[in-house]
Amino acid sequence: MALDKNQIAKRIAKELKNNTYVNLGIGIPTLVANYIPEGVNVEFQSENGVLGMGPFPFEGEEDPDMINAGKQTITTMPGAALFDSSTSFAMIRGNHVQLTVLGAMEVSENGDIANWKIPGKMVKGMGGAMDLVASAENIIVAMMHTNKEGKSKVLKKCTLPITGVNCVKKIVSNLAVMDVTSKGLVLLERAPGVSVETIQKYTEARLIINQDVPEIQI
Amino acid sequence: MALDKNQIAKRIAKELKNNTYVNLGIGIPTLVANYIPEGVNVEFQSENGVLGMGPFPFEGEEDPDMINAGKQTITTMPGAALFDSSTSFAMIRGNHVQLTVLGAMEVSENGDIANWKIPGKMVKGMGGAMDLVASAENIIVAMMHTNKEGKSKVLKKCTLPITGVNCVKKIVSNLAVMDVTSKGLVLLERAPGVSVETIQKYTEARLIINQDVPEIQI
Amino acid sequence: MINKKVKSIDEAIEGVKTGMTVMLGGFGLCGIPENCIRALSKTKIKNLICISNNAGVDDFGLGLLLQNKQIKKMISSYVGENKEFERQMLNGELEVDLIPQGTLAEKCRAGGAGIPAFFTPAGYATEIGKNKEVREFNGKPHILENSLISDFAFIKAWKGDTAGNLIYKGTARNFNPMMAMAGKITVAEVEEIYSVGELDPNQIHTPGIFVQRIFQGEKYEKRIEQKTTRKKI
Amino acid sequence: MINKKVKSIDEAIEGVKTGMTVMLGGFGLCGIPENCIRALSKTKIKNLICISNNAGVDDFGLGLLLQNKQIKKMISSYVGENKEFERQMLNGELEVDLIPQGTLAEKCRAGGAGIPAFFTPAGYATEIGKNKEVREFNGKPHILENSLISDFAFIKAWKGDTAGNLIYKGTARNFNPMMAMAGKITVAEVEEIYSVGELDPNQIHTPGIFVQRIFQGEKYEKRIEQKTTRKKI
Repeated sequence: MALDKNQIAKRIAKELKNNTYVNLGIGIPTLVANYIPEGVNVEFQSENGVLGMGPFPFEGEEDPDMINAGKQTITTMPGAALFDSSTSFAMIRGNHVQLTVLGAMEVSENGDIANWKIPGKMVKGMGGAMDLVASAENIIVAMMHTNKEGKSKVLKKCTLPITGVNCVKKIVSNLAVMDVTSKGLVLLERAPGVSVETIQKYTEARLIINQDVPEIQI
Repeated sequence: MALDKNQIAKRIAKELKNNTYVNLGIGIPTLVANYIPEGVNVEFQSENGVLGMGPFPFEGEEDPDMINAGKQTITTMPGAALFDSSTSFAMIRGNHVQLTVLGAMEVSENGDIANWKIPGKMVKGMGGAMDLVASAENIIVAMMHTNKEGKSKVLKKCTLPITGVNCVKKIVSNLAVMDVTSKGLVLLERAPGVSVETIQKYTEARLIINQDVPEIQI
Repeated sequence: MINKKVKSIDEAIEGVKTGMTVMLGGFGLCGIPENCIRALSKTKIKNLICISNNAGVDDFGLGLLLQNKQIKKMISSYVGENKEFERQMLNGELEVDLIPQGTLAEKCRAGGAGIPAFFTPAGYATEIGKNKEVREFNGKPHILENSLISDFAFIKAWKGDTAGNLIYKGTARNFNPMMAMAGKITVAEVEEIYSVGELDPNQIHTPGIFVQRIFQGEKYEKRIEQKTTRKKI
Repeated sequence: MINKKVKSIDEAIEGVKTGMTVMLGGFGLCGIPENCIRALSKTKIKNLICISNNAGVDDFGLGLLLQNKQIKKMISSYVGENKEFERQMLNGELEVDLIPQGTLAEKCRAGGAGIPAFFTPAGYATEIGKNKEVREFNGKPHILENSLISDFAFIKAWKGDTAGNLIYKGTARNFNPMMAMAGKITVAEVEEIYSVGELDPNQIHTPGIFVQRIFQGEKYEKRIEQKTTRKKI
């Protein structure tokens, strides 16, 4: 059974390391904040200028001057800090944020990512994605394994205009967990009940299988 | 009669324009703050991180956390702002400070300035001088016309290692006021009782005399 | 202190001319100079090149200038929450220059700080890096980006004093401080204006030297784009 | 929140090794990390490359490390208020790299911000510009400067919380914020330490992400270099 979006987020949450700073992109990545493992202390950075983001505000307590990069109203945790956009990207570009979780339209087996533009369609822009993927030391992509037409989004080579090259370290999809290595994509885990063969069928890129592939534990 | 240091400062103070930001160097330039003409509103920037510098503190009220670039204890005026060194030099490099007054060891007729290093002697460093001279739109040099051996410090070409090129706009010395123009040094004013010939005698650079040269009014 | 306070919104936007390049602070609709945008939308000024992280929504923020076709070109990192924007862009009526958000922020800061160009890894090997100089530092390729300045910068702060010192609130700070630095004429609108000496010099976000005009704005709407809440338990 | 508070000064300087590059905040003796310098002076660590705007005086600040001959090289903008410094330099025992103050500040900020190099006009056509790339922007020549990072950055703030957020006081801010950004390990000593939630998030000068260790310093001497006063009338 393929994972749903919350399960993808939950699996990614297991990658959170204690005492680290994390930037979560829009969509599935945002959900990761709901599944922080017990005893793991992480601080969320949002590129519009906040460190120590907390949960959404209670109904009626929204502050229009307090939003995240997805333009959602937020709160801050005790010990938070607010700053301008250049300082925010100094944190990102300067490698002070330890983990970035992003959505993607396509990922290639060498870790290229495409998530900002579909030729022929209205282009909304890259926002902070290009800065994030160009600098982050650890990037996990959260995505559906295939697009709406059932075609693989995990490719030998990206077909869409790319956001960054050789940057993705791990992919967590509804079907599998994969590591991007210098040799290619290593299949680490598979969704419960989904066979290695099925995953390879929906994956255009070649999957390296080093050992028995366990099911994802959620 | 040659001007003394305070008179040089007083003459330079006449160059202060209303509603401008000014950076004063160490030595004679610092004295300029004592002679701000009535009705002229200027705000002093010090490159270690303060805008709106005020007078020295009263005896016993010195704050070790409040100094100027000369490491002297200072006060701030109402409306002052404090900031870090990179912001401070953003103001300087980004041309937000309208006037810089500096001391010099040598100035050349094309506006080069040397004020940081004497070969063979202990070199203390350029501090912020190179940033100031490289960026300031209006630089006035306050200096003695000659060195201790009586030799001209206003030269055809600097002999000492330079701090910056083509940057000085005006020189106010104990003997004269000179403008640096594309054609060379124009003698504008002379110290009371000092003749044009005497000034030229103590000036290695060629002085352009466009008209009758009035005495400096202090 | 130099008094930067202007008497009216007309005085605040005086000198803005057709064809000029203007920066506008804000992220989405958060921290945008509402009063200045409203005032500009009432003028005949056209063909503006607008540098702003986003382009507003149809009936608010920069959307107001788009509706009037006052904008010739947008320089942004993320746009198109806005139907009129989309229409004008697809019709070729509006030019759009997309820049990675961190690069955009740094371009403004650099412009204001007298740094004409800098190297950044963002955009390397993408469309953004096309025709830009590439250089490796520590084994990693970077591209050379030029800085940005503008004829006018319109920014929004929370508190300000008549000397132009500014304090922002929350995430409404965003691009405002860098754009304040990069405007040849920077116009700051604030929610609360104070006399000099009322703000703590130690807590100023934007020193007054970067601000040429300041005024207290009216009727801040502060629209929320994505109202997200949780239930009280 | 991530707790950065260390239990002792030993823990604060743990890992500093002979030959490392360390940044030290401060301008003259204003805003220097007194406790860290004192602690380093009691170790056997040698051959340090110190990046600091100044080099202290004979018996205070970096002078303490100079006296012990712990410094191999100084990277500064202004030095030599210090006899031992002069002696070591003239004897060739101490290397000195002089950098324009604004360039030094920007090099640290750039290093911390992941900008490997930038153009500045400062130092063009001087000794500082020798062997550096020159390029014209807007008709004005600029030189290319590389950024700086360090193994450790020792900085001093006024207030801090256990998450590493810092607030500086007066002109004691100076180089501290940029060096905080540029240290692989940044150690902040503060006069007053608070629990998380006690400092206003809107008024933080250095966000905690840039700080790896924090502690409350002892016995701040805060020596004044040039006591200048006026008489009460």
